[in-house]
Amino acid sequence: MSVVERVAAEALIVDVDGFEGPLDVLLTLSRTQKVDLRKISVLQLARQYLGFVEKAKALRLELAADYLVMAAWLAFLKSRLLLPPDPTEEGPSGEELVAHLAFQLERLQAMRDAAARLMGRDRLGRDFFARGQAEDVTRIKTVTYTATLLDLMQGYARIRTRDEFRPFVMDRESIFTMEQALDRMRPLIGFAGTWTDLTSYMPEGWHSDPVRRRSATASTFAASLELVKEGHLEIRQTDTFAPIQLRRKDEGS
Amino acid sequence: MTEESAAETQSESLFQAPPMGEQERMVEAVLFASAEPVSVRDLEARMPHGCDAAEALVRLRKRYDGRGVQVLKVGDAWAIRTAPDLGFLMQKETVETRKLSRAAIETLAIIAYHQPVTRAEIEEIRGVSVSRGTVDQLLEMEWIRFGRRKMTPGRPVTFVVTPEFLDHFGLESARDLPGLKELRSAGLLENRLPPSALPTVGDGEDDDEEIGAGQPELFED
Amino acid sequence: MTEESAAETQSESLFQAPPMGEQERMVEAVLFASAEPVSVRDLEARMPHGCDAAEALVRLRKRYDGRGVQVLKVGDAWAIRTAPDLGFLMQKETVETRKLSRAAIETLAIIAYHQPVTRAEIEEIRGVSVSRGTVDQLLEMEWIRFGRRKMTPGRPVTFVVTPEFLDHFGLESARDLPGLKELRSAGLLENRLPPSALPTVGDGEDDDEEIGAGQPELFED
Repeated sequence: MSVVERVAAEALIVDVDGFEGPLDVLLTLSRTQKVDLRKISVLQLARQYLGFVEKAKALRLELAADYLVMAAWLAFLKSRLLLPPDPTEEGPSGEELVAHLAFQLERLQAMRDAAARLMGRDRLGRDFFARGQAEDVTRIKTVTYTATLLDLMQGYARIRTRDEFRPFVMDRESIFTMEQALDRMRPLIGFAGTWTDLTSYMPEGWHSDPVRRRSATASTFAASLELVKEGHLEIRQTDTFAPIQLRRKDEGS
Repeated sequence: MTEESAAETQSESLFQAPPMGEQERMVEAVLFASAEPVSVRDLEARMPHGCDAAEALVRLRKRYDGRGVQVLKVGDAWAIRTAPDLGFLMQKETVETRKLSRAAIETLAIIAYHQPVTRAEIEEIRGVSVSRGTVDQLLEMEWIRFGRRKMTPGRPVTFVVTPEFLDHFGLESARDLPGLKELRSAGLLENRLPPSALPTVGDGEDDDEEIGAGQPELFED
Repeated sequence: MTEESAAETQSESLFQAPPMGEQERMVEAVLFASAEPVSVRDLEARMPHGCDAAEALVRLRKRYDGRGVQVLKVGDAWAIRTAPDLGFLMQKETVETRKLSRAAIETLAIIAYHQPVTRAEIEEIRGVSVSRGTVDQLLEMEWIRFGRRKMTPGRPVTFVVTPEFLDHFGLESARDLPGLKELRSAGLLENRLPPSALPTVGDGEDDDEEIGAGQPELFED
């Protein structure tokens, strides 16, 4: 290792935290060769890098695993390049590996240059500016209501025949009201000394059909809240979607 | 003296104000980017030394004459604003059609069938009170209007349906509304009898029928 | 036939679009009023029926050529922005952008020039793993977003730059990135696979860098 190289390697080590991985170190080292990246001596670069790793070890600096993997690989590449090719060996040739490493370095350098050009562009909010006093689009929503003659007649029929007839459009057989739930629960809650699942208060025959089950669950829950509000009941749920449990609230407690 | 005046000229040219065209560009950019109107003084504080913001404003204002935006004086300051005739572009109108609520339909039906009818009468027929919002909505839609006051104690106002109502429902007059018998024969009413007694909840599968009867009020608005 | 065409002409004249000068004013007003770029489609949705916003934009852009504000194309949309040479007047409006780390800047450039690009490809180019914080920061700034998954094993997600990115850097499209053509012709934007013996990122112990494989789906659009 030449003096220049050693000085360079030491400078690198001081700044080892500032590197963005082994490729970054290689790119920095390659600059000491002062040649076009395509003409770089990979052999020399491998030596420089290994020197850098050695030096770091000597200084007891911890290098991340990535750096050591790269060192091992460069050592392998170095031996590949120095020894005459073994025709029986499989895999890419030393030249192919060198070409790809050179490509990687050149590409990384190109991306860095591109990044610098990008960041150096005129930028919104720094060099050029958007409208300071934007005018919002005001949304005007007009709601028009509509009804048909049929709606009207059915409505009237519903009122006039409420005591006699049931208008056939009213399909409410799958609705369990909160009043019904309250009526059902009031006599039962006296027995709920321990925490009991809400679903056990649901009426018979309302479990299987999903529409009816939904209605009954909602009304039973609403009725429970009402009873809690009235101070007859305590309610709890241990977690989101966990079963809801009820317990009688002892008077005066 | 000569030396001094020479120095003055030099410093003047050094700090010479940009040409008026440039000053106009500057004022344009500042008025555009500023979050609030900018006064002439503030403009000149931002612009290079020696600028005449007032003059640049006059020119800029002329340039925007008749354009989609205008340079306007707001109090003591200046701003760029949308031309008044293009204000419609800053609005987005959406029309949403909703079905009239059940309470409104029932109220409307009672008015149509019983007009002129007072609020108390409507409430008596419906069996529930009529909310002010419902009546207001129907008034606003111009489907009902106030009729003559009843000659009864308190002289209550009455409601009647409007020509707009007849027009919407395709009726010649409110008398053309079908009667109960016709409704029944048209199949709008079912002759099913309501359950004789209020069933107890949880009797099992028979509790299907009882709900229609006293129910609707729950859904009142 | 004659009747039909007569009817057509009539309906055409009924819904005739305003003259181009008016359309230009409208586009001008809408673009001035908005801080964000506005798409041609949005412009036409706001303008009267039959308008040709694209044509009006071409004219408007020409009109503002060399002025203090400019009409810029940003992706599929258009915006008015102050001329960059007048930025010095806008100290008051300057927004302090968060300083980006070197890793973030490089990652951003790689995404812009290589898009759509996977995390593995970014790591291959930089020779180091991409930290989650870096990607999160760029996502949060809305300069990048998730693109389509690659049709390669594992169907990895990709990253692309956003219209906000283009707006911020004053680019009409990602094709206008500086030096893009040169980089492409130099083969530096190719996704050349490494010969099998080369070490790849992630061989090491970089544990905190590993991004939950299933995570990106969360952000899928």
